[in-house]
Amino acid sequence: MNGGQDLGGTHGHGPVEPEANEPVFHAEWEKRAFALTLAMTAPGGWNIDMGRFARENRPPGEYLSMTYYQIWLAALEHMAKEGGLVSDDEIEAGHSLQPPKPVRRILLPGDVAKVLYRGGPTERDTNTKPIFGVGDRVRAKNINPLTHTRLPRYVRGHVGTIERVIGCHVFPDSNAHGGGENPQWLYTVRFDGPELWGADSDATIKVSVDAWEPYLSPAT
Amino acid sequence: MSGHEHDHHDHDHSELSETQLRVRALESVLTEKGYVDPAALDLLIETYEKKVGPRNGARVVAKAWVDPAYRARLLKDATPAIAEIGYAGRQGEHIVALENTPKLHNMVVCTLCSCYPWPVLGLPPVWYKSAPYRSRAVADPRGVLADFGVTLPKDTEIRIWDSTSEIRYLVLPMRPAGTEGWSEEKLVELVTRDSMIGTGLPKSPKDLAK
Amino acid sequence: MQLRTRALETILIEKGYIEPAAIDELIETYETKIGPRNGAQAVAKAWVDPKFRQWLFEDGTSAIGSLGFGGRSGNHLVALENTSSVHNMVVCTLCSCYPWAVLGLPPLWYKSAPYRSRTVADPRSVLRDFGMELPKDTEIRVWDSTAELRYLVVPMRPTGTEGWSEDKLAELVTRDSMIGTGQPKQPKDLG
Amino acid sequence: MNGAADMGGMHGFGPVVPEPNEPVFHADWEGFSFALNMATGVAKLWNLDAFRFKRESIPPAQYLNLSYYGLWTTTLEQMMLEYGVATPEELAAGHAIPPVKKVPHAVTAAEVANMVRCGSPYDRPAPAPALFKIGTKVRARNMHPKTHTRLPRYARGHTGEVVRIVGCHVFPDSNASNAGEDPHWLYTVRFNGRELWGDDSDPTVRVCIEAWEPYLEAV
Repeated sequence: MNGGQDLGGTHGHGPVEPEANEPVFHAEWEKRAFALTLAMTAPGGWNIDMGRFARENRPPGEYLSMTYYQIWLAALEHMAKEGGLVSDDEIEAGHSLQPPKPVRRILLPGDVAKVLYRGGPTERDTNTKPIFGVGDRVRAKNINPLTHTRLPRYVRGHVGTIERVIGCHVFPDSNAHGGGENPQWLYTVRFDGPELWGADSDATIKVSVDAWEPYLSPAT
Repeated sequence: MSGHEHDHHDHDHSELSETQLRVRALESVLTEKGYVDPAALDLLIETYEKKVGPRNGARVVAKAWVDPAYRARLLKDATPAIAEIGYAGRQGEHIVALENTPKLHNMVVCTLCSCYPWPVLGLPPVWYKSAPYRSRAVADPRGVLADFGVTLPKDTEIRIWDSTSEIRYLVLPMRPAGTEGWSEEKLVELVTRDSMIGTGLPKSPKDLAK
Repeated sequence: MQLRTRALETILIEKGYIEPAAIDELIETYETKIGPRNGAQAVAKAWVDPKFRQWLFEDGTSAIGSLGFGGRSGNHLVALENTSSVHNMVVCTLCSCYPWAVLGLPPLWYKSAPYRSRTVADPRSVLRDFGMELPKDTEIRVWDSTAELRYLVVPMRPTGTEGWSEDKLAELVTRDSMIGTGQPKQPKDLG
Repeated sequence: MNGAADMGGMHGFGPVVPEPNEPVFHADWEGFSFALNMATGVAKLWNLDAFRFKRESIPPAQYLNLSYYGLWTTTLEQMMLEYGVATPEELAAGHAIPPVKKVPHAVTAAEVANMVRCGSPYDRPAPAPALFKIGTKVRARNMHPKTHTRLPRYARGHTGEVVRIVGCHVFPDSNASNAGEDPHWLYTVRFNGRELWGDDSDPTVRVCIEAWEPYLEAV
C-alpha cells in the first residue's frame, strides 16, 4: 500500500537526530511491547508479512505521529483481536474475561534462545529457474496495490540492473494476506541516482533494492 | 481546533502513560490466557538489551580486518561466515556484507519499515527507524551523512541498500590507518555501530587514546 | 487554534496591515454571498440556452462573467461537459484549488486527505462514498486542478424537466453535481 | 517538494465522509483564519506560491494532523515571522509590542470587495512561442525539487497528451522562492489511468493535470 510507511524520497521530515548513548529501549513498556510481539508469533500463528501490514495499514497522519513501539503495540492488538485471541473489553478491563482459544504452541522460556537463533528463514526450494541474470536491465513495474508490497514507490517505473540473484523466497505480497507463501525469485536491483531522482540529482548515488520477480519486467 | 487534531508535544506525556497502561493490560490478558509465558518475555528482553548488540558485528569486522581468508568468506557469503563466530538467527537469516573502499561507501536503510541485522547489530536505534532517515537516505545520503558530521569526498560513489525484503546488510568499513599490528581485540574497539550501518566511520587510534 | 488566530488578527490590526471591517466583509462575502447558487444558475442557463451553453464550453470565464460571477479563484474557468459516456470529476491533490467564484468555499471533504489521495487513482470508489455508481464503461475524467484553471462540471439535465424555467432548473443543480461527486436532483426530489 | 501535501495516490486515509448541510466555517475562528489570509494576500506581504510552500513545508506528521484552517493559521504565523510582520514575542503575547510602526495603508473593505471581484490574475505576456501543441505526446519530467512545485509526484515519469494550451503564467516553482515570476507556458495534459497506476487499475479513468512547460519533455 502507498501508506505512511513508504517514506523513501519524501521531504519535510527534518534532520536525522542521533541520540548520544541511546538505550536499547526508552521505557519499560517498550520492552514489554517488543517481547510480547515476538512471543505472540507462535500462538497467534501470523507471519512477519501480516505483522508488517498490520503496522503500515493505518492513516498516514497516525502512522507518522506514533512512536515506533506504539505502532508495534497497535499492530499486535489488532492481530490479536482479529485472531479472536483477545477482545476490546478484555483490554479495557486489563484481565482475561473469556476462556482462551486453543493455540498450537506458545513460546517457552527454554526455547527462546533456540527460536531466536533459528530465526525465520524465507528461502524455499524451487524447480523454477530465475528469469533474470546478473547484469540484466529490468524495469520495476508500476504497481499500486492497496495491499502489502515490498516494492517502494520511488523505484516504480524505473530501470535498474540486476546485481545479485538471491534465491527463491516467500512472496510477501501473497503471504501478508493469507495467499500462502507463493515463493518467487528474489533479486538485488541497482538503480542510478539520477534515474530515480532526475537529472539534477547527485550522480554519485546508487540505490539497491531487493525485488521479487513479479515486481520486475525486462527493460527494452 | 477541531476534535481530531492534537498537538503532540502537549500530549506526549499522557499518551505515553496511556500506552503504558495498554501494554500492561495486554500483557495481563495474554498471560492469564496462557498465550505467553512471562519468563519468556523477560528472557527476550534480556537477550536484546544485554546480549545481542553491535559488539557482535564489531567482532566480525575486526576479524575480517586481520584475517584475509575470513574476509573473503565474509564477502562471498556472510551468513555462514558470521555463524562461524556464533551469531545467527532472527532478522539475520540472510546477511550480505558490503565492503567500503576508498572509492565506494555503503549505507543501509529500510524505507518501508525498520529491517536491520539484529544478530550482529542488535535492535536499531530510534533514528534508523525515523521518518527523516527513511525518507532522505535513498535520495540525499550526503545530506544525511552531514547530520552525522560525516563528509565524504565528492567523487566517492555512495551505494544505498534499501533492505526492504529478506537480505540484511552489514557494512564492512575500511580499517583505519595506523593500526598495523593491532590485535583483533583492540581493533574491535574501533568499530562503531554507525560504521557498520554506513552513517559513520570507525574510530581512529587517536579517538581511542582520548 | 482559536486563541492563536485571534492573536494574529489583533497583531495585524494593531500594526495597521488590515482593517477590521475588511475582515468582516470577507467572512460575510463567502459565508452568505458567494456559493454554489452561482454555479447552479450558470448550469441551468446552459441547460435551456444552447448559445450560452456553447459559449460556456468555449470560454467559461467570459460566459460566467456575463452572469456577474468571476474574480478570485475563477479567473480561468473551464466548464466540463458530462455526457452519457463521459463523467467529469474535479480534485486538487496538492492543496484545495476550487472555483470559488461559482461554488463558494470548498466543503471539508474536498480538502480532506481521503478525497485528495484517492480521486486520481480510484475515482469509482470515491463516488461510492457518495452513494453513486456509474455504468462500468463510462469514462471518468479526473481534473487535478493544481495550477491556474478552475473547473466547473456541467451535469446532464435530468429527464422530465422539459419546459422548466431556468430558476426552477437551478433548484436541481447541487454543489456536488458541479464537482462531479454527485448527480443533479430529479424532479421528484424537489417534492 | 515531496511533502505531505502531495497526496495523489496515497493509501490509508479511509473513506470520504461528506457532512450533510455543512456550514462554510465550523467555528468563528475558521472564518477569521480565512479572512486574515485573504487580507494579508491583498496587502501583498508575500506571494501566494510562497504561502503554499510554507504550508506544505510543515512536517508531514503535523500537516496530516492539523485541520484545514488549523494549517492556514499555522502557516500564517510562520509567514509573519519569516517576513518580519511579527516577532515570536508578539505572537506569544497576542499583541503588537510597542513601539509599533504602523504601515501607511491598511487593507480596506472596499479593496476586499474588489479583490473578490477581480481576483489576482497570474497570466503574463509570453517570452517565447509555446513548444507544444494540442495533441503532442509529452512526458512529465522525473524531478524531485525540495522546493515548491505544482507537478504532483504521481504524474512524474509518465506520458500523456496535451489537451489544452492554457496560456503563459507565473511559474510557481520560481515565484515561491521569491526568485521572480519567470512566466512559462501552461498546458493541460491528459493521462490514461493505467499509465499512472498500472495495468491492474480501472481502464476507464483519465486524469488531467496542468503542467508548466519546464515540467514537460517531448516524447
